[in-house]
Amino acid sequence: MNEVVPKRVYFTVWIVIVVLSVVNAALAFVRLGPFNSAVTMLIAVFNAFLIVWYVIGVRRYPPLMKVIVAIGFVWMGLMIHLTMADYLTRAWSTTTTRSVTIPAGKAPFEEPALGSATRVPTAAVPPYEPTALPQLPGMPGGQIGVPTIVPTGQIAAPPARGRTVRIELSASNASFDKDRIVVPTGSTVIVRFTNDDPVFHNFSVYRDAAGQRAIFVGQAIRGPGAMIVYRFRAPSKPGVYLFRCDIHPVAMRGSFVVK
Amino acid sequence: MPEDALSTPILRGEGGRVDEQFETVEQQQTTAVTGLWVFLGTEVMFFGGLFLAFLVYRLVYPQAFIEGTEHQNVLIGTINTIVITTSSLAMRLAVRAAQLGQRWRLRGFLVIAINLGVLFLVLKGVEYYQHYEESLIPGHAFKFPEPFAAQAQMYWILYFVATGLHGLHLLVGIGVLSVMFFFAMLDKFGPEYYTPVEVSANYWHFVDIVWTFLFPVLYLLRW
Amino acid sequence: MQQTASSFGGQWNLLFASEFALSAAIALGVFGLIGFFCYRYRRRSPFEVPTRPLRRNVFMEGGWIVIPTILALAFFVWGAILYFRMSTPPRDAETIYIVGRQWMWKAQQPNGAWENDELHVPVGQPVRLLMTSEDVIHSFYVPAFRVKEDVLPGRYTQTWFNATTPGRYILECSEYCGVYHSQMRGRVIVMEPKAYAAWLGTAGSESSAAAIGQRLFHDYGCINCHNPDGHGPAPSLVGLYGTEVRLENGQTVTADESYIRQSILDPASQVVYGFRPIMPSFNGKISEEQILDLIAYIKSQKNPEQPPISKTPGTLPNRSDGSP
Amino acid sequence: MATIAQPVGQPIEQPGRFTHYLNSEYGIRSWLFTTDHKRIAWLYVITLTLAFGLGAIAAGLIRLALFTPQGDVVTAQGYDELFTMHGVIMVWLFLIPSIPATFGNFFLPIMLGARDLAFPRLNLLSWYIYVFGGAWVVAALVYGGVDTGWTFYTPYSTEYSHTNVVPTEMGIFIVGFSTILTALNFIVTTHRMRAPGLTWFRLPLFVWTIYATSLIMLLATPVLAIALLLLVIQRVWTVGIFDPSLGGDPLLFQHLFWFYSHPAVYIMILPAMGVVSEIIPSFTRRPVFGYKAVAISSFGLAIVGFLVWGHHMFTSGQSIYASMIFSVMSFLVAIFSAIKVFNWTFTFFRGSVWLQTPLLYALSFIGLFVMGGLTGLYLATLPLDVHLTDTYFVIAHFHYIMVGGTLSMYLGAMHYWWPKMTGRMYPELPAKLAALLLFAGFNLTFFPQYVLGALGMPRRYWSYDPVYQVWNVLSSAGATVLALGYILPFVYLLWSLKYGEKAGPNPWGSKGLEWQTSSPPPRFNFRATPVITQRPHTQ
Repeated sequence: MNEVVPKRVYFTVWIVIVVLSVVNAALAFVRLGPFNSAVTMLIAVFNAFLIVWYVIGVRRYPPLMKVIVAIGFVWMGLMIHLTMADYLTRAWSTTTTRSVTIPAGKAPFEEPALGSATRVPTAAVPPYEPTALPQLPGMPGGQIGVPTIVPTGQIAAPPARGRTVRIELSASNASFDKDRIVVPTGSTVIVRFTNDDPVFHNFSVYRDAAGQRAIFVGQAIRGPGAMIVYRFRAPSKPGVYLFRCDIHPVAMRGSFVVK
Repeated sequence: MPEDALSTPILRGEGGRVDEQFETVEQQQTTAVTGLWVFLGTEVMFFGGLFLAFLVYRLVYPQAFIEGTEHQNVLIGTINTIVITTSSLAMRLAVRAAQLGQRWRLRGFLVIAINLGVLFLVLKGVEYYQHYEESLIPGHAFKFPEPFAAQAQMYWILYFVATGLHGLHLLVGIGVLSVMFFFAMLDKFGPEYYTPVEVSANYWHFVDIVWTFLFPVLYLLRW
Repeated sequence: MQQTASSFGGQWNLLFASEFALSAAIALGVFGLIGFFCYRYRRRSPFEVPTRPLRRNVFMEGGWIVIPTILALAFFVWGAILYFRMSTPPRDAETIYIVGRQWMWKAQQPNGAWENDELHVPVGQPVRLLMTSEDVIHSFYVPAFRVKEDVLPGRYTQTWFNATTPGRYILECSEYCGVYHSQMRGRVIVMEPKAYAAWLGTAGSESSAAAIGQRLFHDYGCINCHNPDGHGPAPSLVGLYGTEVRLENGQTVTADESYIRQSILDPASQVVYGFRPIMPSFNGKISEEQILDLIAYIKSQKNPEQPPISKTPGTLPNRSDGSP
Repeated sequence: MATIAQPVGQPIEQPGRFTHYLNSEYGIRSWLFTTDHKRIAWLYVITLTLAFGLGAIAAGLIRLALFTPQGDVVTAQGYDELFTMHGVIMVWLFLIPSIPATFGNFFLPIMLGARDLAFPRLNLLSWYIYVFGGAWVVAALVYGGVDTGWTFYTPYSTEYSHTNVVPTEMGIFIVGFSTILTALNFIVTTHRMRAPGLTWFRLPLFVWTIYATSLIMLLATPVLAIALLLLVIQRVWTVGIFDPSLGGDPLLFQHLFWFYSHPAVYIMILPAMGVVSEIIPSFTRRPVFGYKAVAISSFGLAIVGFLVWGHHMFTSGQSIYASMIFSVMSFLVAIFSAIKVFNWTFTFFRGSVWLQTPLLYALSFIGLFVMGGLTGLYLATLPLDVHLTDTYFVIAHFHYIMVGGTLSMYLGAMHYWWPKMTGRMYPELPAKLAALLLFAGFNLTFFPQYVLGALGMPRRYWSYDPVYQVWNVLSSAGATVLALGYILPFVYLLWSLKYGEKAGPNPWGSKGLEWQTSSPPPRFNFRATPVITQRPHTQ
């Protein structure tokens, strides 16, 4: 470990690392498809390797010392690998079951799982068809085992067919600021829902007054000042439907009119 | 000290620079270098836990993390990468100077390394201030376009914890390097005794390596 | 061993018994050998120096590496197969929803009826449980069915079973969930399909006012703040009735019916000491009958410090909420 | 260990006063500022005894409370705080440092033929960090208490518990540094400070296990540190990292936590195995059968022990496929343990067995470890674990390993090395009685808990169904016997410090290197650096 290394080794490594870092930063703005992350991380690993191998001079270490140097990195790899084995296979668990969405006509949870923070109304799930099965609150994609917080969708989802209507809705003092919402048939409804109460509220639409057959069940949020965007497809059949907060179904309800 | 002369180690070479538990100066030197590497193994796992957390949430919230990344100042990040790499180079040249007994070069390179470390922290501070201006500090004041606010906050927490811990390591490194500089001014180091400089250099390189990973992970994963 | 009352109970017992036999054989073998050696080769004189050391024997050392490996892998495969079946519900399973909260179990039957700390299931019908939690991690555990799965907030987990014997079985929470973790017990009632159908028919019609009140307590979201553990943003109402309440303005009032009613309709007038006035007014949103039901429910909420534990083995404390 | 071929230098007899590490200096300063690994080991013995006492009192109260099905000795909150206190103190303040920090500290350098550890000042610093962090933890647990259990599962520990979670975690975080620095010291010492001729495959088995243990401490503790740090940040800053209501995943915390806490079990058991591997050769006059297999299996346990943490999470909502990977790895652990047990057994074959107290402890270790280890198989088997996890079966299982294994061998090592550490013999008869009491009391206490678990009594229950009462009463009664078994050694060991018979350098007639120096050893362990030519304990 004591030998004096020529300066040019250090300077070469320095130039390579600086150039690669700049290239790496530039690459972040160039779309390479799925390779972006891989290239970025490969460059990082390569730079780190250069530092360890040439600058610190591990290449001149005796074999046992090389093992000591490597061991932390190897262990980190094991930890990440096995933990990922859990996360990446969770969604497989239900492949043999029929589905986890509720059959039509059956009530969903009357009390949605509280405390879920998905502010994303799961646009990766195909837009709701009028006959589509309702979703369990907080269960994007209806997968068991995947945390509800998975935002499978982006707000920039492909535009749905038909018209889009935007509705502002807010809740305070355990009541909605609207008791009637009118939308065209089959339109895509985007509800910006603000909750000003320090308790949980959500927004759901049902076919029947008893709140048994859901059209859409939204994620509950807790305020004050919390906001969430819901997005769903209105029924294609005109009629008067029910909207309500599932947590306060008696106090907070109104008619959802489809024309 | 026991009066039993035989149980007192004989001080060999270098005017008694070998500690009582060692036999030779080589043993003492390799022990110090090994000790640091073993310690760095611990550090790797420490940051490893953080990387794991980041990776998991990156996987769970891809879109929010990308949007979070887009608020990063890649220019400052890149400059900082160059700064810390250069600092690393200066520190290694300082070790080389110590090996060759070039006293003034040793001092000079130490000063460069320390100042570049400080520059890194200053630039990081500028970034933090920008985040503050943009209300990106997690907590009640956190503001982020919906619908990804809650998830992007996760990105920002991990960002601040990771860069904060890295900054803390850098701060410790600056302290260690300053002590080295102090000893270098006292001419403590020479071709036969430079282990402390080498050990601090290795630590300094490790801080650089952590940044080598933090930079792409926090700034560049945009797709 | 605990009784078995589910379809995979038998196989579970077989696996357990096999491992027990194996481990007992290993343990007794090792103990016997060591005991024998200790006696046979005991030191007879302090200067004794043993001779004839045991030669290194590749077959012996290899044997106790290879044979345990094979046995272990065999048990792993056996276990994994059974586990896979225990984790994947069959297609014809009936789904029942389970919600865990501090410190009670709620179950929703296919017809929408909720029950508390009880779960009625028909015999011979695979039942799939889709579970979530409202607060912390719980674990749904029925020892007699060999079923256990954690119930997590923010996501769904599932498990399933097929009960084979009618009866009442202990349901427990086995993941530590707070102060009254040990009170989070209930029972699973396995019924003949006919009896179950009849029970389902009546399950919707709740009789007592307290039961309706409890339903309202959930429906209006009171429970979200008036958490029974007392740690919510609002005071716990457990054991409230009849006690002296200290208010934010320094007064002290007795928590009687009219106090409860006024608190529901005009909450800001009587804020309990140490709490913020965050409760929304329910004036005009709730009928008088409903207020009465709520009061009946609050009156029925006894202090859980002394849980009514029945003395008969195998049964569980009755909750006084009159749930179906 | 092996033999000192030709002691370079002088014989043990010295003219004039017999100096050793205990009488070379006097006064409180000579202890508090010592860099002598042997004195630091004693500092650890004292603080560990205090920690053990506290943890044991909590355990006693828990058993008392479980005498009856209704919780009537303590309140539910009090009970939760008691088992948290018991777990936190026993795991972090007693079991993790137990054998490594005391006997490892004392004997690792001696067994390597070194003068001291590689970083003696760092060693002292580790102790100070331990005391500081430990006092912090105890203060947090006693004043106010914590009710999350030692596992700190989120979101209970982040949002729902209103107790001293943050101070306790900070304290554990600090204690973690002590563990890491001790481990670092041991690893570097083993690499760099070995005596001439002491190759890797001539190392005593105790050194092998301490090395493997240090490796685990070094690589696992930082992960716990970051997990606790994130938890503290989350609680103080009220942001979500593991909290589902703020977008976090509580299972990630469990992954990070068990990545440390499962290997932690090997931190506890491996050194105990090392002590057994020293005691058996000493009292049978035979080197351990299959030395290489036993040495390598320590490493196997350390490495595979890292890959099995998910078996704590079979019912937690983890992917069932990940569970299968963790299950098969867990079975592999059993094989490494089996190798050790079988090799120990055949060490007795044609030996010269001298049934002194240390060997009694070693035998009781094998008995309890076999029972604890074999029940581990049940918990590795996926469907069995579904029923047994989080019940008293698990409690019994890990107490058999941690108490039956580690604690037994802590006491075993104490008796075995007492003559070397103090220069005096302990009284043999009460010692044998204590060993038997401990074995009987232990089984009486914890065997009923296997039954309870199989019946389905969940852990951490303050009140329980009356069907479980019989077994709980048996267990509580056994705990009384167990307590006697702990108090007795405490009394007679203290007594022997003053009145014990003087021990020669090698009262057991052992071949171990530590027995080749005087008792107590001199300040720098050997009069002259030993040269090693053989494997440990070979004739």
